[in-house]
Amino acid sequence: MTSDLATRLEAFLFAEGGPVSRKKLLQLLECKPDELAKAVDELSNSLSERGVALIKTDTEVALAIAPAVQGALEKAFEKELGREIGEAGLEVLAIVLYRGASTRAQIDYIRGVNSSTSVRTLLSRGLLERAGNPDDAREYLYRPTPELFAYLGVTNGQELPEYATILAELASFEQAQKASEPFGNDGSATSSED
Amino acid sequence: MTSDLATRLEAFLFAEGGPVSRKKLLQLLECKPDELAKAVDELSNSLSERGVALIKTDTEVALAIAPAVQGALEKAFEKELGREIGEAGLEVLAIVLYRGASTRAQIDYIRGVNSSTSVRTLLSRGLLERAGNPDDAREYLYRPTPELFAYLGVTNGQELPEYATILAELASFEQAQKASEPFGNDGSATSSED
Amino acid sequence: MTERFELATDAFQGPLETLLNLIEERKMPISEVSLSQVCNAYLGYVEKLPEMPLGETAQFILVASTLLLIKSRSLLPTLELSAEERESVEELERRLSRYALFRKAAKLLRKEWGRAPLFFPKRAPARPPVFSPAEASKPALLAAAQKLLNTLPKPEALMQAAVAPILALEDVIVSLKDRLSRALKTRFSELTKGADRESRIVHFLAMLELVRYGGASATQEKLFSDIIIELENVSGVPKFGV
Repeated sequence: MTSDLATRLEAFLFAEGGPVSRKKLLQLLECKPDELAKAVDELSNSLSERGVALIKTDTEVALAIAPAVQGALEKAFEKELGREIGEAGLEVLAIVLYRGASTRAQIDYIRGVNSSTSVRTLLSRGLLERAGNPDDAREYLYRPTPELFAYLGVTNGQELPEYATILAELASFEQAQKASEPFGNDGSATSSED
Repeated sequence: MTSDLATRLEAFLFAEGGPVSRKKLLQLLECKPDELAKAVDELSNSLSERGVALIKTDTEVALAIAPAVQGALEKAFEKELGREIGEAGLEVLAIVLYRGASTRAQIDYIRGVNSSTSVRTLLSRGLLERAGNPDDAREYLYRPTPELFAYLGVTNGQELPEYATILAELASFEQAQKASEPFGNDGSATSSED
Repeated sequence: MTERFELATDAFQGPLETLLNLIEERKMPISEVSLSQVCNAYLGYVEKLPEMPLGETAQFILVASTLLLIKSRSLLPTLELSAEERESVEELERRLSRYALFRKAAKLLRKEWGRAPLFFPKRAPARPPVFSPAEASKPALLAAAQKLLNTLPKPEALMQAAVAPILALEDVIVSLKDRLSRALKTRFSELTKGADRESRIVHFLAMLELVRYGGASATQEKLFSDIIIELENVSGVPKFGV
């Protein structure tokens, strides 16, 4: 038994059959962002231990099939799952997953190497997506997609392995950061832009 | 909280997104007819007062939008059709019009963002249609509907304004990306033309 | 130590990765001590770098210059670093630690990859389409196409502007050696007249390398005074990092 909003949310997500942006859900449900967030949490909780799970990123929400049931289902995903993912690609994914949406300059700086090819490959595989950067219109932000969460079998970022530990360690570096690094308001970095 | 069989039943029904014959379910779930009947009832009960309901006939079972929220859903969808397509939707349309039939992966790659929401909206607006019928939703080809061509007053994409220029620029982008892939630091060299 | 590192053409290894591999190979923590110990191995790697974009080479050289700064401090304990130099050392340590953290995270993700994936439905329940073109029109679609084309990533913007002035360490060693062999004795201030910080560092490091391999000797009367460099062994250009 869930609230009316959560019930309608479930129906919309089911009807759409894939990731739906929070923006569109706000329109469809005619509610406010905080109400949506509450309904998403409510639905997510009510779905625990069921055959269906709710995946959420900062911008999108989707219903997906829980890991408990696989076997025959894997066929549909076989192709993507059978595909190799390189070290570089995984590093880029780790950055946007644990650190959050990041610019190319930030990714490059963290890895110490130009990551444009990895980023493009990940974009084309639907594991990363571009978003406008509210701080700097000249640069894109790259962030994880619901599909990426799905491959990793997590429904949200907090379920990533050692999330809290890694986040805490990360925070200690970001605190020590200097203005010279590409993390301030000034997006211009040591390395190239796209 | 439902039994293991009911959980798996829900997952399969959800994965199919449409009616599934009881015969196929017996195979998928590897159970006996009376066990299936019990699981169907159990799932049906657990879904009462939710956004999704279970529909059953003698031969088929399906998940569907719950009757209680159907009206609200239809109204919201209708309202959506009355709204503007928006920038994202126009971009997707422009891609399939100028570039020709494209997969979700190709559309996503050019746009750099996940286009699933836009594609679905355009499908329900009757502006895009699917061609081909593979299992993987990312591999459908999407193309403009005849109605859209008629509405735009063209018989095909080539009659669109600045067709040649735009097609050439799009092609050179895709080619340049592909050419740079082999140097990728991300193990997977292919640029995912799925 | 030669030929130990191979650069796979399809798996380009950046300076941080190179450095981290060297440190982890030796099972050392990231610290000034370990950085100073892997300095030679790193330089050896840089020497063998294949042709690559200038921007990438510059990243290697920048890291090399910081590394040599660390090394020089371990060789010359009296050497005082400026605030700026101090910062570049700290920054390198911080970047390495952060990179190591993400590498660890990537390994964790590898284990999870496709292990217990969630699946999306094969198809959405059919919704009968209702033709609703709204604002779709030829001009609107043309505008959308043009806007989209404008946002496509352009071919890699050349980074030459930003990194052009940086001198390759090896070149500096050769030219330093050359100057010394003609003058036999010179002042550091003369060598670096008009040079910016980066190339002063590279010159300094080149000098240290020459000293280390017995190609030259350096004397400094007192802290912060000019350094006098003398050529010692005229034959044979010293090879660093071997």
